[in-house]
Amino acid sequence: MSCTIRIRIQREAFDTESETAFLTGGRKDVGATVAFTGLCRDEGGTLKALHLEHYPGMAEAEIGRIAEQAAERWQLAGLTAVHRYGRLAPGEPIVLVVAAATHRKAAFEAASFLMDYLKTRAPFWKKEERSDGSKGEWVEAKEADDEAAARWRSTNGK
Amino acid sequence: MSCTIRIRIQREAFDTESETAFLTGGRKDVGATVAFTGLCRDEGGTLKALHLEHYPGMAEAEIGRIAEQAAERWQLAGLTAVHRYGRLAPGEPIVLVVAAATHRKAAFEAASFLMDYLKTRAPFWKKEERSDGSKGEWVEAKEADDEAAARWRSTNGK
Amino acid sequence: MSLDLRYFAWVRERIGHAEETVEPPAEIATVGELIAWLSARDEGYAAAFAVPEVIRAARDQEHVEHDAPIEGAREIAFFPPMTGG
Amino acid sequence: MSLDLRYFAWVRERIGHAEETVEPPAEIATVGELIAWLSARDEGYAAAFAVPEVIRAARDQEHVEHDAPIEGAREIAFFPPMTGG
Repeated sequence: MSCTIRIRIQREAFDTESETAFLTGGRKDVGATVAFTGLCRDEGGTLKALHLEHYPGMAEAEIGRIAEQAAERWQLAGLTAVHRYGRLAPGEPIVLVVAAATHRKAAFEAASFLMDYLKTRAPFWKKEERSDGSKGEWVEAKEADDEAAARWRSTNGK
Repeated sequence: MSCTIRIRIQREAFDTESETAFLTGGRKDVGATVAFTGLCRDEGGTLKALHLEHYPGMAEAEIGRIAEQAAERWQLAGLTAVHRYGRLAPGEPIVLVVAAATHRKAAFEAASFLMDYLKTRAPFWKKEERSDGSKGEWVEAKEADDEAAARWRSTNGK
Repeated sequence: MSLDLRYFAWVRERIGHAEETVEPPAEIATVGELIAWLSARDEGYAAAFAVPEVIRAARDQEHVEHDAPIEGAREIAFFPPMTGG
Repeated sequence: MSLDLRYFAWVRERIGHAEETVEPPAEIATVGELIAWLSARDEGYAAAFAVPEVIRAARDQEHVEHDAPIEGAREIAFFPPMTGG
Protein backbone atom coordinates (compact mmCIF):
# COMPACT_ATOMS: atom_id res chain seq x y z
CA MET A 1 0.00 0.00 0.00
CA SER A 2 1.50 3.35 -0.96
CA CYS A 3 1.03 5.97 1.72
CA THR A 4 0.00 9.51 0.85
CA ILE A 5 1.86 11.96 3.09
CA ARG A 6 0.84 15.59 3.52
CA ILE A 7 2.59 17.99 5.89
CA ARG A 8 1.61 21.62 6.35
CA ILE A 9 2.82 24.37 8.67
CA GLN A 10 0.44 27.30 8.73
CA ARG A 11 -0.91 30.19 10.75
CA GLU A 12 -4.57 29.53 9.86
CA ALA A 13 -6.94 27.01 11.42
CA PHE A 14 -7.39 23.64 9.72
CA ASP A 15 -10.44 21.63 8.77
CA THR A 16 -10.35 18.06 10.10
CA GLU A 17 -13.17 16.86 7.87
CA SER A 18 -11.54 17.98 4.62
CA GLU A 19 -8.10 16.75 5.70
CA THR A 20 -9.59 13.34 6.44
CA ALA A 21 -11.55 13.34 3.18
CA PHE A 22 -8.29 14.08 1.33
CA LEU A 23 -6.90 10.74 2.58
CA THR A 24 -10.03 8.64 2.09
CA GLY A 25 -11.63 10.34 -0.93
CA GLY A 26 -12.24 7.97 -3.82
CA ARG A 27 -10.63 5.04 -1.98
CA LYS A 28 -12.53 1.94 -0.94
CA ASP A 29 -9.73 0.14 0.88
CA VAL A 30 -9.62 2.45 3.90
CA GLY A 31 -11.36 0.91 6.91
CA ALA A 32 -10.17 3.27 9.63
CA THR A 33 -9.17 6.87 10.14
CA VAL A 34 -7.86 8.40 13.34
CA ALA A 35 -7.80 12.19 13.63
CA PHE A 36 -5.93 13.66 16.58
CA THR A 37 -6.32 17.34 17.41
CA GLY A 38 -4.17 19.12 20.00
CA LEU A 39 -5.75 22.27 21.45
CA CYS A 40 -4.55 25.20 23.51
CA ARG A 41 -5.69 24.88 27.17
CA ASP A 42 -6.15 27.85 29.50
CA GLU A 43 -4.33 26.09 32.38
CA GLY A 44 -7.01 26.86 34.93
CA GLY A 45 -7.54 30.37 33.61
CA THR A 46 -3.90 31.47 34.00
CA LEU A 47 -3.08 31.34 30.30
CA LYS A 48 -4.32 33.99 27.89
CA ALA A 49 -2.58 32.63 24.81
CA LEU A 50 0.37 30.67 23.50
CA HIS A 51 2.84 32.09 21.01
CA LEU A 52 4.22 29.36 18.80
CA GLU A 53 7.58 29.90 17.14
CA HIS A 54 8.91 27.44 14.60
CA TYR A 55 11.90 26.81 12.36
CA PRO A 56 10.52 27.27 8.84
CA GLY A 57 11.75 24.62 6.46
CA MET A 58 13.04 22.30 9.15
CA ALA A 59 9.56 21.98 10.70
CA GLU A 60 8.11 20.57 7.46
CA ALA A 61 11.22 18.45 6.83
CA GLU A 62 11.36 16.95 10.32
CA ILE A 63 7.65 16.11 10.50
CA GLY A 64 8.02 14.63 7.01
CA ARG A 65 10.86 12.39 8.24
CA ILE A 66 8.73 11.23 11.19
CA ALA A 67 5.80 10.54 8.85
CA GLU A 68 8.06 8.49 6.54
CA GLN A 69 9.11 6.39 9.52
CA ALA A 70 5.46 5.78 10.42
CA ALA A 71 4.69 4.82 6.82
CA GLU A 72 7.50 2.26 6.89
CA ARG A 73 6.39 0.83 10.22
CA TRP A 74 2.63 0.52 9.64
CA GLN A 75 0.45 -0.36 6.65
CA LEU A 76 -1.07 3.04 5.95
CA ALA A 77 -3.15 4.56 3.18
CA GLY A 78 -2.29 8.09 4.24
CA LEU A 79 -0.86 10.35 6.90
CA THR A 80 -1.43 14.08 7.31
CA ALA A 81 0.06 16.50 9.82
CA VAL A 82 -0.88 20.17 10.08
CA HIS A 83 0.85 22.32 12.69
CA ARG A 84 -0.03 25.94 13.37
CA TYR A 85 2.22 28.76 14.51
CA GLY A 86 1.61 32.29 15.78
CA ARG A 87 -0.68 33.39 18.60
CA LEU A 88 -3.22 30.78 19.69
CA ALA A 89 -5.88 31.32 22.35
CA PRO A 90 -7.30 28.64 24.68
CA GLY A 91 -9.78 26.43 22.85
CA GLU A 92 -8.02 26.91 19.52
CA PRO A 93 -6.59 23.90 17.70
CA ILE A 94 -2.78 23.77 17.41
CA VAL A 95 -1.99 20.52 15.66
CA LEU A 96 -3.82 17.91 13.60
CA VAL A 97 -2.66 14.41 12.75
CA VAL A 98 -4.77 12.12 10.57
CA ALA A 99 -3.88 8.51 9.84
CA ALA A 100 -5.83 6.35 7.38
CA ALA A 101 -5.39 2.59 7.12
CA THR A 102 -7.15 -0.64 6.25
CA HIS A 103 -7.22 -1.68 9.91
CA ARG A 104 -7.83 0.37 13.04
CA LYS A 105 -4.74 -0.74 14.98
CA ALA A 106 -2.37 0.71 12.38
CA ALA A 107 -4.33 3.98 12.24
CA PHE A 108 -4.36 4.39 16.04
CA GLU A 109 -0.71 3.50 16.47
CA ALA A 110 0.59 5.60 13.58
CA ALA A 111 -1.31 8.69 14.78
CA SER A 112 -0.08 8.19 18.33
CA PHE A 113 3.52 7.61 17.15
CA LEU A 114 3.46 10.71 14.94
CA MET A 115 2.20 12.85 17.84
CA ASP A 116 4.78 11.49 20.29
CA TYR A 117 7.66 12.17 17.91
CA LEU A 118 6.26 15.48 16.77
CA LYS A 119 6.19 16.64 20.42
CA THR A 120 9.85 15.84 20.97
CA ARG A 121 11.43 16.35 17.54
CA ALA A 122 9.46 18.95 15.54
CA PRO A 123 11.14 22.38 15.89
CA PHE A 124 8.33 24.33 17.59
CA TRP A 125 8.51 26.31 20.81
CA LYS A 126 5.66 27.69 22.90
CA LYS A 127 5.78 30.87 24.92
CA GLU A 128 3.04 31.75 27.39
CA GLU A 129 1.02 34.93 27.47
CA ARG A 130 -0.38 35.11 31.00
CA SER A 131 -3.90 36.22 31.92
CA ASP A 132 -2.63 38.39 34.80
CA GLY A 133 -0.26 40.33 32.53
CA SER A 134 2.88 38.93 34.21
CA LYS A 135 5.81 37.92 32.05
CA GLY A 136 5.13 34.67 30.27
CA GLU A 137 7.75 31.95 30.18
CA TRP A 138 8.82 29.57 27.47
CA VAL A 139 7.04 26.28 28.04
CA GLU A 140 9.47 23.64 29.28
CA ALA A 141 9.82 20.30 27.57
CA LYS A 142 8.17 17.49 29.51
CA GLU A 143 9.94 14.33 30.52
CA ALA A 144 6.64 12.49 29.97
CA ASP A 145 6.85 13.43 26.28
CA ASP A 146 10.36 12.00 25.98
CA GLU A 147 9.16 8.81 27.64
CA ALA A 148 6.15 8.63 25.32
CA ALA A 149 8.45 8.85 22.30
CA ALA A 150 10.91 6.36 23.80
CA ARG A 151 8.27 3.63 24.12
CA TRP A 152 8.18 3.27 20.32
CA ARG A 153 11.84 2.25 20.36
CA SER A 154 11.32 -0.59 22.84
CA THR A 155 8.37 -2.23 21.07
CA ASN A 156 8.01 -3.32 17.50
CA GLY A 157 4.60 -1.68 17.54
CA LYS A 158 2.95 -4.00 15.06
CA MET B 1 -13.43 15.97 35.65
CA SER B 2 -16.98 15.04 34.77
CA CYS B 3 -17.21 13.22 31.45
CA THR B 4 -19.94 14.06 28.95
CA ILE B 5 -21.14 10.85 27.29
CA ARG B 6 -23.21 10.78 24.11
CA ILE B 7 -24.27 7.58 22.35
CA ARG B 8 -26.32 7.47 19.17
CA ILE B 9 -27.47 4.66 16.91
CA GLN B 10 -28.74 5.95 13.60
CA ARG B 11 -29.24 5.19 9.94
CA GLU B 12 -27.91 8.56 8.71
CA ALA B 13 -24.29 9.63 8.26
CA PHE B 14 -22.61 11.57 11.05
CA ASP B 15 -20.53 14.73 11.11
CA THR B 16 -17.19 14.30 12.87
CA GLU B 17 -16.54 18.03 13.15
CA SER B 18 -19.80 18.81 14.93
CA GLU B 19 -19.54 15.74 17.18
CA THR B 20 -16.06 16.86 18.21
CA ALA B 21 -17.22 20.45 18.70
CA PHE B 22 -20.00 19.16 20.96
CA LEU B 23 -17.34 17.81 23.34
CA THR B 24 -14.92 20.74 23.18
CA GLY B 25 -17.31 23.66 22.62
CA GLY B 26 -17.00 26.36 25.24
CA ARG B 27 -14.39 24.41 27.20
CA LYS B 28 -10.82 25.55 27.68
CA ASP B 29 -9.50 22.54 29.57
CA VAL B 30 -9.51 20.12 26.63
CA GLY B 31 -6.02 19.64 25.19
CA ALA B 32 -6.64 16.63 22.98
CA THR B 33 -9.36 15.03 20.91
CA VAL B 34 -9.14 11.73 19.08
CA ALA B 35 -11.79 10.95 16.48
CA PHE B 36 -11.88 7.41 15.13
CA THR B 37 -13.97 6.62 12.06
CA GLY B 38 -14.60 3.08 10.84
CA LEU B 39 -15.51 2.81 7.16
CA CYS B 40 -16.95 0.14 4.89
CA ARG B 41 -14.24 -1.43 2.67
CA ASP B 42 -14.92 -3.05 -0.69
CA GLU B 43 -12.67 -6.05 0.10
CA GLY B 44 -10.80 -5.89 -3.18
CA GLY B 45 -13.94 -5.13 -5.15
CA THR B 46 -15.86 -8.24 -3.97
CA LEU B 47 -18.17 -6.35 -1.63
CA LYS B 48 -21.04 -4.22 -2.92
CA ALA B 49 -22.42 -3.26 0.50
CA LEU B 50 -22.81 -4.28 4.11
CA HIS B 51 -26.18 -4.64 5.79
CA LEU B 52 -25.93 -3.80 9.47
CA GLU B 53 -28.50 -5.23 11.83
CA HIS B 54 -28.63 -4.18 15.47
CA TYR B 55 -30.53 -4.82 18.67
CA PRO B 56 -32.36 -1.53 19.32
CA GLY B 57 -32.22 -0.49 22.92
CA MET B 58 -29.45 -2.88 23.88
CA ALA B 59 -27.05 -1.32 21.33
CA GLU B 60 -27.32 2.10 23.03
CA ALA B 61 -27.25 0.56 26.52
CA GLU B 62 -24.23 -1.66 25.89
CA ILE B 63 -22.13 1.08 24.23
CA GLY B 64 -23.16 3.33 27.13
CA ARG B 65 -21.85 0.75 29.61
CA ILE B 66 -18.53 0.53 27.74
CA ALA B 67 -18.28 4.33 27.67
CA GLU B 68 -18.92 4.50 31.44
CA GLN B 69 -16.06 2.06 31.97
CA ALA B 70 -13.76 4.22 29.85
CA ALA B 71 -14.82 7.33 31.80
CA GLU B 72 -13.90 5.60 35.06
CA ARG B 73 -10.57 4.41 33.75
CA TRP B 74 -9.28 7.58 32.08
CA GLN B 75 -9.53 11.29 32.88
CA LEU B 76 -11.88 12.39 30.12
CA ALA B 77 -13.80 15.54 29.28
CA GLY B 78 -16.13 13.68 26.93
CA LEU B 79 -16.80 10.56 24.94
CA THR B 80 -19.10 10.16 21.95
CA ALA B 81 -20.01 7.07 19.97
CA VAL B 82 -22.22 7.05 16.89
CA HIS B 83 -22.97 3.74 15.18
CA ARG B 84 -24.92 3.42 11.96
CA TYR B 85 -27.17 0.60 10.81
CA GLY B 86 -28.84 -0.31 7.52
CA ARG B 87 -27.19 -0.65 4.11
CA LEU B 88 -23.74 0.87 3.84
CA ALA B 89 -21.64 0.98 0.68
CA PRO B 90 -17.82 0.87 0.49
CA GLY B 91 -16.33 4.23 1.43
CA GLU B 92 -19.23 5.08 3.74
CA PRO B 93 -18.56 5.67 7.44
CA ILE B 94 -20.02 3.08 9.83
CA VAL B 95 -18.90 4.13 13.28
CA LEU B 96 -17.49 7.21 14.97
CA VAL B 97 -15.82 7.42 18.36
CA VAL B 98 -14.59 10.74 19.74
CA ALA B 99 -12.67 11.09 23.00
CA ALA B 100 -11.77 14.47 24.51
CA ALA B 101 -9.32 14.86 27.38
CA THR B 102 -6.79 17.20 28.94
CA HIS B 103 -3.91 14.98 27.79
CA ARG B 104 -3.43 13.07 24.57
CA LYS B 105 -2.63 9.68 26.10
CA ALA B 106 -6.05 9.43 27.77
CA ALA B 107 -7.82 10.50 24.55
CA PHE B 108 -5.94 7.95 22.40
CA GLU B 109 -6.39 5.11 24.86
CA ALA B 110 -10.05 5.75 25.63
CA ALA B 111 -10.95 5.92 21.92
CA SER B 112 -9.02 2.72 21.22
CA PHE B 113 -10.59 0.95 24.24
CA LEU B 114 -14.09 2.01 23.22
CA MET B 115 -13.56 0.70 19.68
CA ASP B 116 -12.11 -2.63 20.84
CA TYR B 117 -15.03 -3.27 23.20
CA LEU B 118 -17.59 -1.96 20.78
CA LYS B 119 -16.36 -4.50 18.19
CA THR B 120 -16.80 -7.44 20.53
CA ARG B 121 -19.72 -6.41 22.77
CA ALA B 122 -22.03 -4.01 20.93
CA PRO B 123 -24.98 -5.95 19.44
CA PHE B 124 -24.44 -5.31 15.73
CA TRP B 125 -24.13 -7.85 12.94
CA LYS B 126 -22.90 -7.34 9.39
CA LYS B 127 -24.16 -9.23 6.35
CA GLU B 128 -22.38 -8.97 3.03
CA GLU B 129 -23.94 -7.99 -0.29
CA ARG B 130 -21.56 -9.33 -2.93
CA SER B 131 -20.56 -7.53 -6.11
CA ASP B 132 -20.99 -10.69 -8.21
CA GLY B 133 -24.58 -11.18 -7.05
CA SER B 134 -23.76 -14.39 -5.15
CA LYS B 135 -25.32 -14.99 -1.75
CA GLY B 136 -23.68 -12.84 0.88
CA GLU B 137 -22.68 -14.33 4.21
CA TRP B 138 -22.87 -12.96 7.73
CA VAL B 139 -19.46 -11.55 8.59
CA GLU B 140 -17.73 -13.79 11.13
CA ALA B 141 -16.36 -12.42 14.37
CA LYS B 142 -12.56 -12.09 14.33
CA GLU B 143 -10.32 -13.62 16.94
CA ALA B 144 -8.06 -10.56 16.55
CA ASP B 145 -10.91 -8.40 17.82
CA ASP B 146 -11.34 -10.57 20.92
CA GLU B 147 -7.61 -10.32 21.53
CA ALA B 148 -7.67 -6.56 21.08
CA ALA B 149 -10.40 -6.26 23.71
CA ALA B 150 -8.63 -8.71 26.04
CA ARG B 151 -5.45 -6.62 26.18
CA TRP B 152 -7.34 -3.97 28.21
CA ARG B 153 -7.94 -6.52 30.96
CA SER B 154 -4.25 -7.39 31.37
CA THR B 155 -2.93 -3.81 31.63
CA ASN B 156 -4.00 -1.01 33.88
CA GLY B 157 -3.93 1.25 30.83
CA LYS B 158 -2.97 4.41 32.63
CA MET C 1 -43.99 -17.59 33.03
CA SER C 2 -44.39 -15.53 29.86
CA LEU C 3 -41.13 -14.49 28.22
CA ASP C 4 -40.37 -12.32 25.21
CA LEU C 5 -37.69 -13.77 22.94
CA ARG C 6 -35.71 -11.90 20.29
CA TYR C 7 -33.44 -13.32 17.62
CA PHE C 8 -30.82 -11.55 15.53
CA ALA C 9 -28.68 -12.15 12.42
CA TRP C 10 -28.45 -15.81 11.34
CA VAL C 11 -30.19 -17.01 14.48
CA ARG C 12 -33.19 -14.97 13.36
CA GLU C 13 -32.89 -16.18 9.76
CA ARG C 14 -32.77 -19.85 10.72
CA ILE C 15 -35.65 -19.59 13.17
CA GLY C 16 -37.66 -17.62 10.64
CA HIS C 17 -38.89 -14.77 12.81
CA ALA C 18 -37.42 -11.97 14.88
CA GLU C 19 -39.46 -12.22 18.05
CA GLU C 20 -42.09 -14.19 19.89
CA THR C 21 -43.53 -14.74 23.35
CA VAL C 22 -43.13 -18.17 24.92
CA GLU C 23 -44.27 -19.94 28.10
CA PRO C 24 -41.45 -22.29 29.01
CA PRO C 25 -42.28 -25.07 31.51
CA ALA C 26 -41.33 -24.40 35.13
CA GLU C 27 -38.30 -26.75 35.05
CA ILE C 28 -36.51 -24.51 32.48
CA ALA C 29 -34.38 -22.41 34.82
CA THR C 30 -31.41 -21.14 32.82
CA VAL C 31 -30.63 -19.58 29.45
CA GLY C 32 -28.89 -22.81 28.44
CA GLU C 33 -31.96 -24.89 29.32
CA LEU C 34 -34.11 -22.47 27.34
CA ILE C 35 -31.86 -23.01 24.31
CA ALA C 36 -32.22 -26.80 24.64
CA TRP C 37 -36.00 -26.51 25.03
CA LEU C 38 -36.29 -24.23 21.94
CA SER C 39 -34.01 -26.52 19.88
CA ALA C 40 -36.55 -29.34 20.19
CA ARG C 41 -39.31 -27.27 18.61
CA ASP C 42 -38.53 -27.70 14.91
CA GLU C 43 -35.74 -27.85 12.33
CA GLY C 44 -35.33 -24.08 12.22
CA TYR C 45 -34.67 -23.80 15.94
CA ALA C 46 -32.49 -26.91 15.81
CA ALA C 47 -30.39 -25.32 13.04
CA ALA C 48 -30.16 -21.98 14.86
CA PHE C 49 -28.96 -23.60 18.08
CA ALA C 50 -27.00 -26.51 16.55
CA VAL C 51 -23.75 -25.29 18.14
CA PRO C 52 -24.93 -23.77 21.44
CA GLU C 53 -21.41 -22.66 22.43
CA VAL C 54 -21.38 -19.96 19.72
CA ILE C 55 -24.76 -18.55 20.74
CA ARG C 56 -24.62 -15.29 22.70
CA ALA C 57 -27.49 -14.36 24.97
CA ALA C 58 -28.77 -11.18 26.56
CA ARG C 59 -31.17 -10.97 29.47
CA ASP C 60 -33.11 -7.71 29.53
CA GLN C 61 -30.55 -6.22 27.13
CA GLU C 62 -27.45 -7.20 29.09
CA HIS C 63 -24.99 -9.90 28.05
CA VAL C 64 -25.29 -13.08 30.15
CA GLU C 65 -23.72 -16.54 30.15
CA HIS C 66 -25.74 -19.67 29.46
CA ASP C 67 -25.90 -20.51 33.16
CA ALA C 68 -27.79 -17.28 33.91
CA PRO C 69 -31.27 -17.79 35.41
CA ILE C 70 -34.27 -16.77 33.34
CA GLU C 71 -36.52 -16.19 36.33
CA GLY C 72 -37.83 -12.64 36.47
CA ALA C 73 -36.57 -11.77 32.97
CA ARG C 74 -38.84 -9.80 30.64
CA GLU C 75 -36.82 -10.40 27.47
CA ILE C 76 -34.16 -12.90 26.40
CA ALA C 77 -32.27 -12.41 23.12
CA PHE C 78 -30.15 -14.89 21.16
CA PHE C 79 -27.60 -13.96 18.52
CA PRO C 80 -24.22 -14.87 17.00
CA PRO C 81 -20.96 -13.20 18.11
CA MET C 82 -21.15 -9.48 17.39
CA THR C 83 -19.48 -7.94 14.34
CA GLY C 84 -20.13 -4.23 14.76
CA GLY C 85 -17.68 -1.36 14.59
CA MET D 1 34.38 29.03 6.21
CA SER D 2 31.22 31.15 6.16
CA LEU D 3 28.32 29.69 8.11
CA ASP D 4 24.73 30.81 8.58
CA LEU D 5 23.52 30.54 12.15
CA ARG D 6 19.93 30.56 13.35
CA TYR D 7 18.61 30.87 16.86
CA PHE D 8 15.15 30.07 18.21
CA ALA D 9 13.02 30.62 21.34
CA TRP D 10 15.00 31.66 24.43
CA VAL D 11 18.33 31.05 22.70
CA ARG D 12 17.28 33.72 20.18
CA GLU D 13 16.02 36.05 22.92
CA ARG D 14 19.23 35.85 24.96
CA ILE D 15 21.50 36.32 21.96
CA GLY D 16 19.34 39.18 20.76
CA HIS D 17 18.95 38.25 17.11
CA ALA D 18 17.51 35.41 15.06
CA GLU D 19 20.26 34.85 12.51
CA GLU D 20 23.72 35.85 11.45
CA THR D 21 26.60 34.71 9.31
CA VAL D 22 29.88 33.86 11.05
CA GLU D 23 33.39 32.85 10.03
CA PRO D 24 34.60 30.50 12.76
CA PRO D 25 38.38 29.86 12.91
CA ALA D 26 39.59 26.66 11.25
CA GLU D 27 40.16 24.84 14.55
CA ILE D 28 36.39 24.90 15.32
CA ALA D 29 35.40 21.48 13.99
CA THR D 30 32.23 20.43 15.80
CA VAL D 31 28.88 21.86 16.84
CA GLY D 32 30.01 21.72 20.47
CA GLU D 33 33.18 23.69 19.69
CA LEU D 34 31.08 26.23 17.82
CA ILE D 35 28.90 26.66 20.95
CA ALA D 36 32.00 27.24 23.09
CA TRP D 37 33.41 29.72 20.57
CA LEU D 38 30.11 31.64 20.40
CA SER D 39 29.76 31.66 24.20
CA ALA D 40 32.94 33.71 24.49
CA ARG D 41 31.55 36.52 22.31
CA ASP D 42 29.48 38.45 24.85
CA GLU D 43 27.09 38.12 27.78
CA GLY D 44 24.08 37.33 25.60
CA TYR D 45 25.77 34.36 23.94
CA ALA D 46 27.16 33.28 27.32
CA ALA D 47 23.63 33.33 28.79
CA ALA D 48 22.14 31.48 25.83
CA PHE D 49 24.74 28.73 26.00
CA ALA D 50 25.27 28.70 29.81
CA VAL D 51 24.08 25.08 30.05
CA PRO D 52 25.29 23.58 26.77
CA GLU D 53 23.73 20.17 27.55
CA VAL D 54 20.20 21.53 27.08
CA ILE D 55 20.99 23.16 23.74
CA ARG D 56 19.70 21.29 20.71
CA ALA D 57 21.34 21.76 17.34
CA ALA D 58 20.39 21.21 13.73
CA ARG D 59 22.79 21.04 10.81
CA ASP D 60 21.15 21.94 7.51
CA GLN D 61 17.74 21.43 9.16
CA GLU D 62 18.43 17.99 10.60
CA HIS D 63 18.93 17.26 14.30
CA VAL D 64 22.56 16.55 15.21
CA GLU D 65 24.51 15.89 18.41
CA HIS D 66 27.17 18.28 19.66
CA ASP D 67 29.95 16.07 18.33
CA ALA D 68 28.69 16.48 14.75
CA PRO D 69 31.20 18.15 12.38
CA ILE D 70 30.37 21.58 11.01
CA GLU D 71 32.47 21.19 7.89
CA GLY D 72 30.42 21.55 4.73
CA ALA D 73 27.34 22.81 6.56
CA ARG D 74 25.40 25.73 5.13
CA GLU D 75 23.30 26.42 8.19
CA ILE D 76 23.57 25.53 11.88
CA ALA D 77 20.63 26.24 14.23
CA PHE D 78 20.56 26.34 18.04
CA PHE D 79 17.43 26.05 20.16
CA PRO D 80 15.99 24.70 23.43
CA PRO D 81 14.20 21.33 23.62
CA MET D 82 11.12 21.41 21.39
CA THR D 83 7.66 21.98 22.81
CA GLY D 84 5.40 21.65 19.78
CA GLY D 85 2.32 19.54 19.38
